[in-house]
Formats: sequence, structure tokens, C-alpha cells
Amino acid sequence: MNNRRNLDQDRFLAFHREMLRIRALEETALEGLRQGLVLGAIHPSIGQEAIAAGVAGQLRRDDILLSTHRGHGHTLAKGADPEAMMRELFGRQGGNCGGKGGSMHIADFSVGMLGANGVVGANIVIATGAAHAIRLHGDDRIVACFFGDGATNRGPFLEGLNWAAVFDLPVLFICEDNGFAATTRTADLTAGPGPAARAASFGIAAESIDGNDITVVAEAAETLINRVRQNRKPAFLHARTYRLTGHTGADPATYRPATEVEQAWQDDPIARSRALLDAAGVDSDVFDAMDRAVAAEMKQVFEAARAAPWPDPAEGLTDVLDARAPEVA
Amino acid sequence: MNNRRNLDQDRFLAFHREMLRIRALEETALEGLRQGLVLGAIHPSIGQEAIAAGVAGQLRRDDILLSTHRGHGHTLAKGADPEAMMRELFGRQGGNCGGKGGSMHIADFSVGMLGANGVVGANIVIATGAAHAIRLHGDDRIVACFFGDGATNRGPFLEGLNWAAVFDLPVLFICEDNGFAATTRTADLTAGPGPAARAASFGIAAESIDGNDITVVAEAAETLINRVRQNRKPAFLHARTYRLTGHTGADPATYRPATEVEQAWQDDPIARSRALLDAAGVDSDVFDAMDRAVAAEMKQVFEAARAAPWPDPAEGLTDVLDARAPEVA
Amino acid sequence: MAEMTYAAAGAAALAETMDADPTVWALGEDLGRGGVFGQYAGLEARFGAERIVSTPISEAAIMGVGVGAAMTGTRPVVEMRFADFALCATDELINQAAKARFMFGGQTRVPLTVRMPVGMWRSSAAQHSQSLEALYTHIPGLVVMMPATPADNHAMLKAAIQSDDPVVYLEHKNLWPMTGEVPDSAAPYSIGTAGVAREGRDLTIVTWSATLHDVLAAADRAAQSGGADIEVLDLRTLWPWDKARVLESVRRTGRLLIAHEAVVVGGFGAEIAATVAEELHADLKAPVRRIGAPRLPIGYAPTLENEIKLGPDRLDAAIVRMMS
Amino acid sequence: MAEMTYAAAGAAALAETMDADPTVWALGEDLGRGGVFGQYAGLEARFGAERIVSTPISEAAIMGVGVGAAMTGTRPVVEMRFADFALCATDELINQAAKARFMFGGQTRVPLTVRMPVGMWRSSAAQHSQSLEALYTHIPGLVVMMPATPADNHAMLKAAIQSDDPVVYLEHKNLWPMTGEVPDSAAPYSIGTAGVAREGRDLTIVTWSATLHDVLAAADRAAQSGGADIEVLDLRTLWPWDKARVLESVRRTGRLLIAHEAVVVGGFGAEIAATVAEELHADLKAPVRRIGAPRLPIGYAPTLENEIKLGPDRLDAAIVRMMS
Ligand SMILES: Cc1ncc(C[n+]2csc(CCOP(=O)(O)OP(=O)(O)O)c2C)c(N)n1
Ligand SMILES: Cc1ncc(C[n+]2csc(CCOP(=O)(O)OP(=O)(O)O)c2C)c(N)n1
Ligand SMILES: [Mg+2]
Ligand SMILES: [Mg+2]
Repeated sequence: MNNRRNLDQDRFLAFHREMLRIRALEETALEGLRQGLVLGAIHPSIGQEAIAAGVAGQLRRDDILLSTHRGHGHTLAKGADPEAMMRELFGRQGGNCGGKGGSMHIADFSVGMLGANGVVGANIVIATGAAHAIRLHGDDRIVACFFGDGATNRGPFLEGLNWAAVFDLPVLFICEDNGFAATTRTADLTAGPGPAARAASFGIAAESIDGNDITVVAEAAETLINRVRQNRKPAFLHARTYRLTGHTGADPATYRPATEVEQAWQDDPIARSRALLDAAGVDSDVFDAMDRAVAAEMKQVFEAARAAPWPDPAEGLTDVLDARAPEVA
Repeated sequence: MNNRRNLDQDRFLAFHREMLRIRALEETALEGLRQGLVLGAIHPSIGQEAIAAGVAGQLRRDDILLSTHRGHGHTLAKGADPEAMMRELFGRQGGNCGGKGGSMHIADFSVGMLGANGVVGANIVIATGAAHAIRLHGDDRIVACFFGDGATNRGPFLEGLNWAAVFDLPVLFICEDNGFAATTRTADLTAGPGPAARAASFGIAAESIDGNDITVVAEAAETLINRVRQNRKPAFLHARTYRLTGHTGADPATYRPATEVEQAWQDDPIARSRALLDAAGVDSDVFDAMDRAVAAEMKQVFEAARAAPWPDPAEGLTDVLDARAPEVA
Repeated sequence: MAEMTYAAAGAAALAETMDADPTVWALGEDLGRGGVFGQYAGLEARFGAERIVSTPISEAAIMGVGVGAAMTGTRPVVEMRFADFALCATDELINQAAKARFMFGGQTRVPLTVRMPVGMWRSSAAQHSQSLEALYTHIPGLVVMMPATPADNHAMLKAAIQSDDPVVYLEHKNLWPMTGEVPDSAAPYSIGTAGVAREGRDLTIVTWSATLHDVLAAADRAAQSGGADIEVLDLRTLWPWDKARVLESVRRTGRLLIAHEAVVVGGFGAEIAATVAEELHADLKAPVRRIGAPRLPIGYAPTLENEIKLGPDRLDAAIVRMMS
Repeated sequence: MAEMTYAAAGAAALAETMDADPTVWALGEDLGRGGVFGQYAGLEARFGAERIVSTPISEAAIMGVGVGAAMTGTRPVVEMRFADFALCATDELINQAAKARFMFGGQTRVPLTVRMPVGMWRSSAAQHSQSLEALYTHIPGLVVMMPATPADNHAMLKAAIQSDDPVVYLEHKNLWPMTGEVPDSAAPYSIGTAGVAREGRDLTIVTWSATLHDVLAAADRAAQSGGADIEVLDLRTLWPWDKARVLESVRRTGRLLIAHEAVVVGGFGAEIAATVAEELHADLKAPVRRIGAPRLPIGYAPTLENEIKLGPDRLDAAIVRMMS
């Protein structure tokens, strides 16, 4: 474990807070699931927060981000309002998508977050398209595209990466390698040396890192974000992590030994970040205050979402086609 | 150029004859196109015959082969009857597919040739499936799957290669790299070091060779076919060549300089094979006899195809579904 | 006779065909764990990982491998997890599986079963809820089947696997836990035959999949209220559909309503409506009508999902309208 | 007024919108060389390779890039080369492009035009001949357009590119060389409006795309022979279709025949037939009928292709039948 005492405290306290917020948001959502308030499936990213905070947290607000079914952390770190997110998970008015999308389609276009996706790997080509549009606009935004290790076995992975490399597009591809694709160990069904080697076969510079060490993630992300912004070429970050929960909020994940999970908790990115900041001399009062603030924020979010009204059924017929409104037959 | 005098003459004369037959078959088909006898598009493989002869010609009859839109050579070298092929190209009775398929769907299941395909890259996953079936049957057949350089940019390339590697399937993937994808230079739209590197990123052993030297092709193919048959794992052969004609029989290919094509004719695999056999001391009478025999064969093929009747329209309604015949409304 | 769930009936059907025919095998994501809905529970333990194959997330390969393996002497059962994801493998299904027999002039057969769970289920929203049977009924070379009960899931899945032509087999996610009798020695299901789920004299309702149960409930309400004596036909196979049976019923009742969960516009109900309106033009006491989803992606919130679902109110109103 | 081909009219429409709006661009294989059918001829030279983008053979990426770029302030025109190959990008079109506006609650729009050449053309066989419009008319979130003349290809393509919703734009391969007047200052095409290609009193024929011309010829023959005075409606937009116009015509003539090249079973004709049969039940002098292709992959040999095509004999017979 990285143990630098000369940490930039303000910077890493901010990352730490972001990780705490992500964890708290998802634990709040899981509580909502237990209470029947979250309606559809949710895929928690508990254990993977360092990647969301370290990458998405360093993007500019006008940069673009595309995410996955496991996208709450990316969305929050990009600047989305957690209350709007919780309302969306509860299917209520004031949700980011007006209750039309839910967790798997969470999006906040106002902060450049162009959507989670219910289809594994689908966002890789869409992100590439957003970057192609930026190239046409000629500005200096970049696109960050998250996907899981399992997504590297889908065709759009090849088509999107090749395209981004051929057209010199400003995309940072981030593979969150949590070792699992649903109930299956990804390594069992993925041939070859891994995601970074696949990226390299398209001539895309790729880096593999410990995705549970916020200092490592933050440094790699900063470098790659800057490089993509300057060079206008894709880059690839392969971040190893572990999914501490089941695949969905309802999955007990009995297909893996309890000891493995206990072991993995030793590597919890938030505990590691806390240890680093402790070692750097941050006072425990600071953490207590931060914990309280985050808890208060998410409690308010939960209550507001629970109190929010359902979408008006008439709203359900909007946002389809300008040319003809849908008719109920 | 490889210039071995100690060539196994019988073996390489057989390859030479096969290349001549492929060339003659396609020139006959092009004549048929000019005369309006070939109905749909055809994609000649003139200039690429060494790969077809050297690879497909060394498969066992019960091995399986899947091909591309540019598949006449593979099909003939696998043992298909050229008359049935020409009848198919002319859309006549007695064609391999009864006139239902044409050039882009040429197939001869009796010799293990499971089809050309009108969709670039589609046969990669189908070939993988054939190999998966062989694995289930537990016999020692192998599958040879041909595709072009352009096909390496389609998703099924990734999905099929990963699958074949994960499940240890006996497939030999052969990328015929003729430098072009239709009217575009493939290199301009293909990122990274190339097909072999892509294959290697799935842990598949890959070899890049001069695909216009029949001795090189034959040796590599023999080694890889044996290895796949014994190891029951995929292998990848990347064979460089050049498409001496246009993309289709009707394409004048004006998008590339005439000098480039003239240059490429210097590298004609048949001329090179002839030079090798000359150098090895084969008498010119042997070639004259061979040329005459091949010309006679293809003349007969042409005449028989031209004389063949059209398929009975009622035949057109068969081979669809057992459960219900199609009705004309 | 055994009482079992729709999911278990599917597993039993697969197990029986695998017992009887060593060339039958299944492939899809997470099958080793029993599949997402438990419809493969216990099968890996029984048949091994060579015949119950857990695959990478590679839908194009899952389908394409199925096609190639079907042309090479095996009978693959392909699992698409959600019908929505089958759209990642459309070329393999529509351009390859459906056409191989014909375009190769009968040299090959493609005995492939493609299972695609459909339907609205627990706020699954736009990409996990679609009923897309109409895409496949339009495609030459495909058989399309949609079982509505455990017994049918058992008999029909066996028939699908035994079919020498490719079958798109759509199970409804809301039906997985439904229990029912599954006869041990039922007659084999004959592809293309509808079931008479309820006899009646005044109105024929043609339906399929989970909607059958909503329609049966509505028919009971109509009977109770004295509104109408309704005949309910469960189509079961959409292509080829049981035209003779439907025409016979409508000839008697003079009225036809078609009810399905899928979008009405361009849904398979249109084919039935157009056919019956043409063939029985003179015999109809009322115009043929269709009821189903608006042309609208499926929303997440229940208030939005409910707008799309065929609830009791919409069904009852449609019946009243048919009878008035 | 200028006389130009259907292909050139498409190129002109694209050029005009590109001139007017710098965010319009096109992407697809071999576009730099003018496209497979010359429908992009001269555009790379005029607008540069940055806006007329020649792409790898990556249909999923072509479509997916189109979706992402459409959500990021541009108006991409995606070229699929053959409608058959669009099946390599179905997830991107149906699950992504069609749903993004709705599932993100109106936060985004997807102003994407997807060009897909359709139809039987020079013995192209099973994988290069399909007319698949019915797959898309069924999908919420998609507009579907099929121009039948050079003038319409010009006006309709402009309207498609200007649409803020995704448009599936199906051009017919047999029409590329067809010439016709393309008015310089035509009124903009309004999506969803049909054209009256011929007025008549006895029978309405609704059709679209290349079949329009076959139907017009048949209508002329019928007029000559005194068989019937036929009104021909060119639907032009399939979704939303011009229901008002069709109903108005059928109300007058009392007879409706729908003719299209696509497979009849589950074709879009079924939607029109079902709707009209329902709404005008009492006004019809004859049952609504449909004519088109059998549910059969398309064969290569002309004797087989002809079995599928809507030739003059089949059209004339259908008209006679409608009038008898
Ligand atoms: C195309 C497609 N196939 C299958 C699924 C079902 N599915 C949802 S998440 C998931 C696992 C994805 O694994 P990975 O990409 O590693 O992401 P993770 O869940 O680990 O974050 C699967 C198989 C899907 N949503 N889309
Ligand atoms: C999926 C798909 N996209 C596009 C095409 C049109 N097309 C036919 S051949 C071809 C070029 C293929 O290039 P390559 O794979 O290198 O094979 P080659 O023609 O050089 O033998 C293209 C683009 C197609 N048939 N299928
Ligand atoms: Mg994972
Ligand atoms: Mg090539």
C-alpha cells in the first residue's frame, strides 16, 4: 500500500469526500431497495469508488462522460445532483430522467453525463461518437467512457476503440476491472493477456493500475486526461478493483467464497484512503465532520425522494416523436 | 523470392494446378459476367490463389471451411465441383445451391464447405460454432475460417476469436490481407500493428507470411493445420497478398494507380510458382499440358453452365420452413 | 402429473431433450448458475459444463456459434437473457440462421432454438422490457413461439428444440414463478397449433404469452357481469399461426379482438386483424380490433409503465366496445 | 427546375443541408468514393473528408458513433450501404437511438438520419435484397421514410436530416438511375404526408418506394382496359403514416389494396389494412387486401426472384379481384 506522508491533503480530502458520498448514496439506494422504494434493479459500485472519484472527479464540467449499468458513482462524481438521482431511482418526479429511466438509464446532460446504459458495451461506440462530434466542433473537450471487464468481450469494444484510434478522437476509455461479469469470473471467459493488451492491439496507449488506491488512480487519471486533451488521441486506463457487493442489490453473490470477499474488504478503497490521510496527519475530527455531513446529505436525499410525487401518467406519453404523439389503444 | 531448387515437385505441381484452376474458373466467371450470364456481383480472388490452394488444398475432405464473398478459390480448393459452381454463378439448375444462392452464397456441404457469406465477418462466429460442435462431437476435424483484412474491424472478429480461444476450439483463422476493403485502403482505417497483433491480444498464436509465395503458404498452413488438429486450440495465419482486380467483377478500381497494379502483377503468385518449378527443373511440356487441361476443364464448365436450364419457379418456394410453406399473395 | 413453475417446466423440457439426444446443448451467459431467472437451475450439475455452456458477454458470438454448431450436427439452445439483448445478434439471427437453409439450396438445416425472455417486469424500463415478437414473425425462415403456461413451456420447448428449422422462443419474465400442472405423458406439441383457453359464443379474443391470463380474467368478469360469453384462443405459435382455428372461431362469434403486450403499431396483431378482416369481411358483426401498447418506449416509474400495460380497465373497456 | 437522378437528388439534398448547417455530416463505408451507388458523388471533394467520412467496416460503430454524435450537437447522416447490413447495428438503432430521448426524460435529442438502401436489384440474393421497413415502423422513437421519386428523395432527405428525432430513411436500389424533375424551390416536405400519385374513384391503392411505379403502370392499364379508375397514394412516410389521407380516399372509393415489395406477413401493409378495416368497416365495398412478397428468402436466379416480385401479372390480377 502506498503510504506517502507528503500527500496534498486538500486534494485527497476532496477525493475522500467524493468516495464517501458515492458509498453513502449507494447504501441509501440499497436501503431504498429493501424498503421497496427503488423499483428496478440497481448495480452498486461499492468497493470501486476510487475509480469514479479519481477519474470522473477530475473531468471538466463540460467534458462528456458515458457510463454503465453500474454508474451511480460516475454520475455523482461528474457533478450530478444526488437528490435528482435518488428521485430517479425511486421513479419520482424531479428525477434526472423524470422517472422514465431509473438506475440503468441515469443521466445528467447538464453536467455532461450522457447516460448509463442497460446494454453492456453499448456506450463504447456512443462515447466514440460524442468524441467524433467534439472533433468536428473543434473544441478542447474530452470524453470519458467507463465500462466493465466483461464488456471487453463485446464487438463494440473492438469497433469503438479502432474507430477512436483511426480518427484521433479525444476519448479516455476506462475499464473498471472488478473481476466479475455478473455471476461469472471474467478471467474464465476472457482470452489473452487482458484489457490493456487488447487496447494496445489498436495502437492505443494503455496503462494498468491498482484501482483501489486513490492516489494511483488520481495520478494516472490526471496524466491521461491531460494527455488526451492535448494530443487529441484516445488513451486507455485499466483499473483493477473488486465488486464488494453482489451483481445487483438483490444478489447475495453466493457463487464466491466469503473469505474472498472478507479479504477484499481489506482492500476497500475508502479505508485505504482514510489510512493514507491519517498517516498524512489529518485530524480525526475532520473525518467525523465529513462523515456527518455526508450522512446528513444522503438522509435529506432519501427523505426528499421518498416524499416526491409519482410522475403524471400523461408525462409518460411525452418525449417520443415530434411528428406524432403515441396513442393508447 | 524463395528459390529452392530442391522442391517437392509433385506436391508443388499439384498446388500450381490448383492455382491455375482457380484463376481459370474466375476468368471464366468474368467472361460469363461480360456476357450477362453471371447475374449478381462476383468478387474475383485473382492474385490471391496461393492462399486458397495452400490452405484449403491441405485440409481433409471432412474438415470444415467457411469463406467470404471472395470465396471461389477456397471452394474449389476444398474439392467442390467447378461445374456446379459455375451453374450456381449463372443461376441455373445443378448449381450447388440450386440457383438460390449465387456467388456470395456459394457452398458445398458435401466437401465441408459451409458457405461464402454476403456479410463481412459474419462467418467468423459461425466457423467458431462449427468448431464448438466438433468439440462436442469429440472427433479430430478442424475448421478453417477465411476472412479479409477489412473484416478485422467488425465486432464478430473479437467475439469469435475470444470464444475460440476460451473454449479451446480447433479453428484456423486465415486473414487474407489484400490491402483493400472495397475501394478503401484497409490500413487507413485500421489502427494498431495489424491482424496478427489483434489475434495475439486474445492469446492466439499468430503468424504473418508472404501469401503470394506458395511454398511459404503451404509450409505455414501445413504446420498450423497439424498444430490445430493436435492441440485443439485456435491458430491464426495472416497472409499478405494483393487484389489484382477490382473489388467486384464490374469495378475498374480507378482509385489506385495503374503503376501499383503493374507492380503487383510482378508478384503474381502463379508466375512465382511457375518460376520456382522452372528453377526446380520441371519441363515446360508439363506446364503446357497442365494449361491445356485446365482450359479444357473450364471451357466444358462454361458450356455446361450456359446450357443448363433455369430453376423451376416452384423450386423457389422450397427449403424454407417445414412448419408452413410460403404462400404467394 | 407434476405441479411445477414455468421456469422449472422449461428446465425439465431441456433436460428431457438432452437426455434423449446427446447433440442437444445450451449456451448463454451465467447458465452454470442456473440462468438469470433460474430457468437452467441444476442443469450444469446434471449435464456438465460442456453441454450447459456459460459464455462470455458476446451476443453476436452466442448466436453465431449457435448457427455454426446447428449446421454441424448439433441442436443448440441459445439463451439471450433478455429479448432486448438479442438485438446485439440480429445479423446472426436474421441474415444467417433464418436464411441458411434456403440460400444454400437445402444443403443444410439450422436446428437452433433461441430463447428470449420478453415483457414488462418489475420496472425494468426501456431496454429490458420489450416484446419484440413482431420483428421475427416478419422474417422468412423463422418459427416464432410464445408459451403462456408451465405445461406449454414444457411441451413447446421440446417441440422447438426438435424443430429442424430455427425457432425464436419467447418466454415471458412475469410467468417464471407461475405454477401449473405439467402432464408427464402429454402428446407432443405440434408447432402451429393454437389452444382454446376458454370457449364462448359472443366474441373471440386471440392473445398469447402472459396476456392470456389477463384476458382470461377479463373474460370471467365479462361472464359474471353478463356482458359477453367470450372465447379465448391462446395462439402459442405466432408463425405459423393457427389461421384455421382462428377463422373457425370468429366465423362462429362474429367478433374478434386481438390483445397483446407488444406495441400495437406493426405488432403481430395487425397480421391477424388484416387476415381475418379480409377473409371474414362479410361475416363480421363488428370491426376487428386490436389492443396493446402505445408506440412508446417503456417507462420506469409504475405510473408510466401502467400507461402501457394492458390492465383490467383497458381490457374491460375494449370488450364492452366490441359488444356495443 | 432541374432534371436529375434519384441518386443525384439525394446527393443534392445532403449538399444543401451541409451548406446551410455546419453540424451536418455523413459517415459510412467508401463515401469518399461517392458511395456504392454514387449517391455521395462529389461530396468529399466539396466538403472534405472531415464531413464526408469514410469509415471502417464497423456497422455497430457507424451507427453508435452516429448516436453519440447526434447527442453532441451534430446531425449525422449514417450510411448503411445495404439495409441488410443495418442488422449488424440493431442494438445501436433500436435500443439506443430510438430510446435515448424518452429514457433520458427528454434531456437529449437524437437528430440522426440512417440511410438504408433496400430492395431486389440485379440478382442480389438473400442478404442484399431485403425490404425491412416493417422492423422499424414497430419501434417507438423512430420515424420511417421511403421516397419513390427524385423530387421526393430531395425534399424528404432534407426533412429527415432536419428532423430532431431519428429517421430510418430507406432508398430503393432500383431507383438510383431514375430521372425526374427536382424543383429548386419546392415547399419543404412535411414528415407524415402522403402524396396523391394518381386520382381515381373506384379503388385506392396505397403503396410506397419503387412499387409506386409498378402500381402506376397497373393503374394505367386498368384505366385503358376500362377495368377501374384507380387512386394511387404514395405513402412516403410510413411512420407516422398519413392516416387521414388514406381514410379519406378509401371512404370515397370504398376499396383498398395495399401493395409493397416487402414480405406481406407482418409487413407494414398489415398495419394499414388492420386500421382501415377497423375504421371504415361499414363503408367498404370489398375487403381490404394486401399484395407483396411471400414469406421467403430472396433467391438468386431470376426465375426465383420473379416469384417474389410484384410483377404486372400479379398486380393486374389483384386489381381485377378487388373490383369483382
Ligand atoms: C449486451 C448485454 N448482455 C448482457 C447483459 C446482462 N448484464 C448486465 S451487467 C452484466 C455483467 C457486466 O460485467 P462487466 O462489464 O464486467 O461490468 P460489471 O457489472 O462488473 O460492472 C451482464 C452480463 C447486458 N446488460 N447487456
Ligand atoms: C457487414 C458488411 N458491411 C459491408 C459490406 C460490403 N462489403 C462487401 S466486401 C467489402 C470489403 C471487404 O474487405 P475485406 O474484408 O478486406 O475482404 P476483401 O473484399 O478484400 O476480400 C465490403 C465493405 C458487407 N458485405 N458486409
Ligand atoms: Mg466486471
Ligand atoms: Mg481486403
